[in-house]
Amino acid sequence: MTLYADTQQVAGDFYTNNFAKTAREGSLILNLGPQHPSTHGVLRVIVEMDGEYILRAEPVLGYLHRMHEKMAEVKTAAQFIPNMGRVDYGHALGWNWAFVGAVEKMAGIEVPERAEYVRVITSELNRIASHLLWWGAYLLDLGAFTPIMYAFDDREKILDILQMPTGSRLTYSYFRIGGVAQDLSEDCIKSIRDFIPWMRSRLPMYKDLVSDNIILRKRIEGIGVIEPAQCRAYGATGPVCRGSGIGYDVRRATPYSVFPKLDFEVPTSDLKDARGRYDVRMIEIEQSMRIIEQCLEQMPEGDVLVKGAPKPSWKVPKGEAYFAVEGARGKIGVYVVSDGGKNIYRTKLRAPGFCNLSLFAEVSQGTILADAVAILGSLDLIIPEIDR
Amino acid sequence: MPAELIRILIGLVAVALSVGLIGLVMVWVERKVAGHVQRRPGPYEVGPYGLLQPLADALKLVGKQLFMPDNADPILFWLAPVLSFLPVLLLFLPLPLGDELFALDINLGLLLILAFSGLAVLSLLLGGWASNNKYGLLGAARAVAQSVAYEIPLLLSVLAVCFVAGSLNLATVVKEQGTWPWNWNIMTQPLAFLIYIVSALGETNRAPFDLPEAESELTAGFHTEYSGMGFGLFFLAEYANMVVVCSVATVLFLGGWHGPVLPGPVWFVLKVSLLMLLLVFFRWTYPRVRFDQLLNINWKWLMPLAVANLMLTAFFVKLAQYTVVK
Amino acid sequence: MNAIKEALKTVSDLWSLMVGLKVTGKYFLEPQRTVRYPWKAVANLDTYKGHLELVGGMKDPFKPRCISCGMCALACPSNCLTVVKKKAPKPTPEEEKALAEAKANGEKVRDKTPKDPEKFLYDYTLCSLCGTCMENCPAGALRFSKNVYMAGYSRNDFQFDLVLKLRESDARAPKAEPAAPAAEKSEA
Amino acid sequence: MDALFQGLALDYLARCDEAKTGKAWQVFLPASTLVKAAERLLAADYHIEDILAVDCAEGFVVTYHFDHFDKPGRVAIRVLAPHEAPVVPSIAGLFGGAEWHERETRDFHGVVFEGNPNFIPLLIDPDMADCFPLRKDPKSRVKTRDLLEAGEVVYCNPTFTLMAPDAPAEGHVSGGAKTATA
Repeated sequence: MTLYADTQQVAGDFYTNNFAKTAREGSLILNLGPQHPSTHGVLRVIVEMDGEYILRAEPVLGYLHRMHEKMAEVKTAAQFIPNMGRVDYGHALGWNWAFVGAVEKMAGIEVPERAEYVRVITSELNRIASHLLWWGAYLLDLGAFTPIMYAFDDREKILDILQMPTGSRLTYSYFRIGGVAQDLSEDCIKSIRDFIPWMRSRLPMYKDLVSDNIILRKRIEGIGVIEPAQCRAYGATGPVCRGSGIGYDVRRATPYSVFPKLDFEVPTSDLKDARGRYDVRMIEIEQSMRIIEQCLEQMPEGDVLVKGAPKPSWKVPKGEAYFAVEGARGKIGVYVVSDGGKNIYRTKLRAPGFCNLSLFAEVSQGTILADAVAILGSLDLIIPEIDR
Repeated sequence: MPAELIRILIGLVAVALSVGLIGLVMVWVERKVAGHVQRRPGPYEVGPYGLLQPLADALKLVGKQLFMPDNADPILFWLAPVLSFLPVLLLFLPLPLGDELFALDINLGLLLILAFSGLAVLSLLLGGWASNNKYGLLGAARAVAQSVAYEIPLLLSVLAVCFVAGSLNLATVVKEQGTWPWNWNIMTQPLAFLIYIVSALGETNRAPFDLPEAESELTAGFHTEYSGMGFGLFFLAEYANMVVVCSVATVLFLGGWHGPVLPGPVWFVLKVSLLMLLLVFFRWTYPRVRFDQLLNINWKWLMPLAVANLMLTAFFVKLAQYTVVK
Repeated sequence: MNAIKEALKTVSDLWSLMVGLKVTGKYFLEPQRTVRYPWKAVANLDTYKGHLELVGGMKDPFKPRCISCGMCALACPSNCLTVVKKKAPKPTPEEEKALAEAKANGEKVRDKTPKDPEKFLYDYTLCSLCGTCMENCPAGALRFSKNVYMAGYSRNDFQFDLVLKLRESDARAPKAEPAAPAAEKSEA
Repeated sequence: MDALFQGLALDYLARCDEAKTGKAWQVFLPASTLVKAAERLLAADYHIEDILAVDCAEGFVVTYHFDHFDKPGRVAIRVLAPHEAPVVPSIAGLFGGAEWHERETRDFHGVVFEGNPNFIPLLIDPDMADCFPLRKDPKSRVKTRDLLEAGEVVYCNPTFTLMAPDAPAEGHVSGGAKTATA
């Protein structure tokens, strides 16, 4: 049996060998993933364990790397939009927006106001869907099988709503440079209006079944404490940094679109642990619903795509731009530089999950395996986004 | 003597058959309940209400290739699932289903059950160890620590009932209780019942205490490398163990076959089923506890409570004796 | 005092477990939310976006509206479209004569080449259903079908000619019930 | 910003139009100053956003984006790494998150970050770790000054010609008095 690090001479690939070099005697090197129930896809974490305790952990990425940034070099700006839906299947519209917004910023395109509202509504709905997906999957990580079904029941309603304007259910490519592809139909707006009270009525059940449950509380309270300084050093954003008491939300910090006109709270938690992140996400669901309600009230009539929106032969104006939006997992940033050609010279995608995951190695040190899984889940990872 | 032997043999055959049947039915119940809790139908294609689904699954498992990983210990690897299943058969023998319906009338019935159920952990250890898998090893280590720990409060809570009944013979314990719920031991020993149920969850590795096979941490724990009938036997043993645990709870706390109107065995099966349903509901409601918490619950709560309960019971039993004598 | 508080807290903590059971118990008794798929169809298929299809013309609904301009193929991010233009029919001698005459007179000749495409090859395996082709089509000749039940045994089943497909829909139209079997049983 | 970098050897410091480019400041540094600048940013509670490289005609422009949680205003720190020997010091010791961003930049462009504690491929398969997908063909590389927004120059080192307009030797200097060229 090649269980122990000191006898482990040959077995293992590049990463394991790189990892095992400094391993101490008698510890157990364990590969969590790339196929493992708690890694949500193809994340792989190499851990060195002493019994149930984790001495050291190192995530290994790249199993889902698709080199989106290269694809951006060979496609025109408009052609790259479908890629953005595939970066993060959880909050695809956030990525849509980040890229489209960056190009609009660089080219100085003004988006019609109705389109801005449509963008806010759809991407906030998408955020709720993403949080619900996280909630269900996280509870699955913690060993509760039923919540994910309830969460999917509600998420399904959002997917149905978003299917009306976008036509897809997961990997949306709905935003266009200068607006959105289609207006929200009357039916769609009506079902959004119906959805919000329904979702509100469901939240107490979530609380009863899960949030207040003593087993869950004991599982997530006090584990994975992330200090604000760590958030800064690792660039952690979104619910991860808000769960550590930093009230940073791109929608508030550097407002874009119609967010300055909307009234919503940025929830924070001073607990700094997995519980803090859990609470923040649960409150964010409510806040997103508030935002949607206001948008439905305020939304003006008008076009949803700017006149003279880019044609296939459109040349991207010279310049550079960095545009960040608040995704479900944190700050989604897209940096574009154009030399004036059809294709963008360099596109950089800043994935929030990537930065959040880089915290994991430090946070998981010294925890027990079950906690490591709970911490990993509390970071809300979507692997395609991290690997890009 | 031969009559006794024949009785045991018939009992064994009946048990072997019924354990298989119970396993299949329980799989169906578990999946159906899980389905309805999660607001989906559960199995419904194979047979009426999907009743034949477990049978189809079992056939599939039987038909699968017996696969063993490289470098696994072949003898121990295959011994483990068999070892997990066989003792379960014995556990059913001393259980009294009705007034006269039992395979083995033995003074030490309870002791027999407790002793053989202790064997189950050995099979988990062997399975986890022999499969040459790190997850399996961790799962096996967890299984041992958990079983050893939870056996103690289980024993202590059971012992309290035996003090009251003054016998380890399960039939006697049942006879001590009456027809109506207020005549059952659960009324005199509610704490012992609670402790018993919680420890039983720990003993049978049921959620929320299913740490040896916690899939989000250890993929499948001790049975990670098992497929086909190797896995099937572990699976069957788990459900059979559940039945035993619930039956013992029925016998000790819920008045066994006692009950108004209906015949004894019906009441017995009804009570066992209700308890099983409760365990199934636990599984589909709660998150899994963490390993250190699991042991904390045991050593910090269940153990002291069980000991205190036992002392109190002993005290009252003695007191009752004195008062009766005088 | 603290001990009592602790004890009360423990009790309320344990009560949360009962609350959880109450929730699952309640839903256990409530009707299911899933659809028994092959026997019933889901309700949201009308907004589904399936593979591309050509829109028929005003006069002849089975002749594509497409004008073979190739904008869709140019705009497509994944190169899944190939438009093959029709060749001009070989002119008859009289026509040729008339053409030469017209040319000699300096008249503008109407191009006889049919606008609609010979073939409109579409590779569904590559398509990401983004809709860029539709948006860039000047003739409004493309749309998403509502064909949910697209399945095949080989990759080639997903590479097809949309012109042919449109024509086939003509042949199938009189039969009137080409829809999926699931839709029929959807009542009950 | 110029107060923050007081006393550091900068090459170029410009204020940018945040509404148009999304960043407030743009700073070019010689590689030797990078770690010191990162130290200052860390002390001023900035957080790291990302690290990227742009393959320009003069070399790889390695850009570090920093932002502030409380006082938003993106700072782009830029270091030029020549094509022949693209070596930049690592700031992973200061900003833990930089380790992965640096490894990613290595994967894509082949920029070497000296001092990164675990400098192995991150996203690209180790077997093909030397293919550097985002390196451009030399013919299609564009000059830095044609690509990047110049911004409103606060300080420019006279020897720094990267961002100077094509007509050479203009060396527009302003505010240079504040920042000593150590």
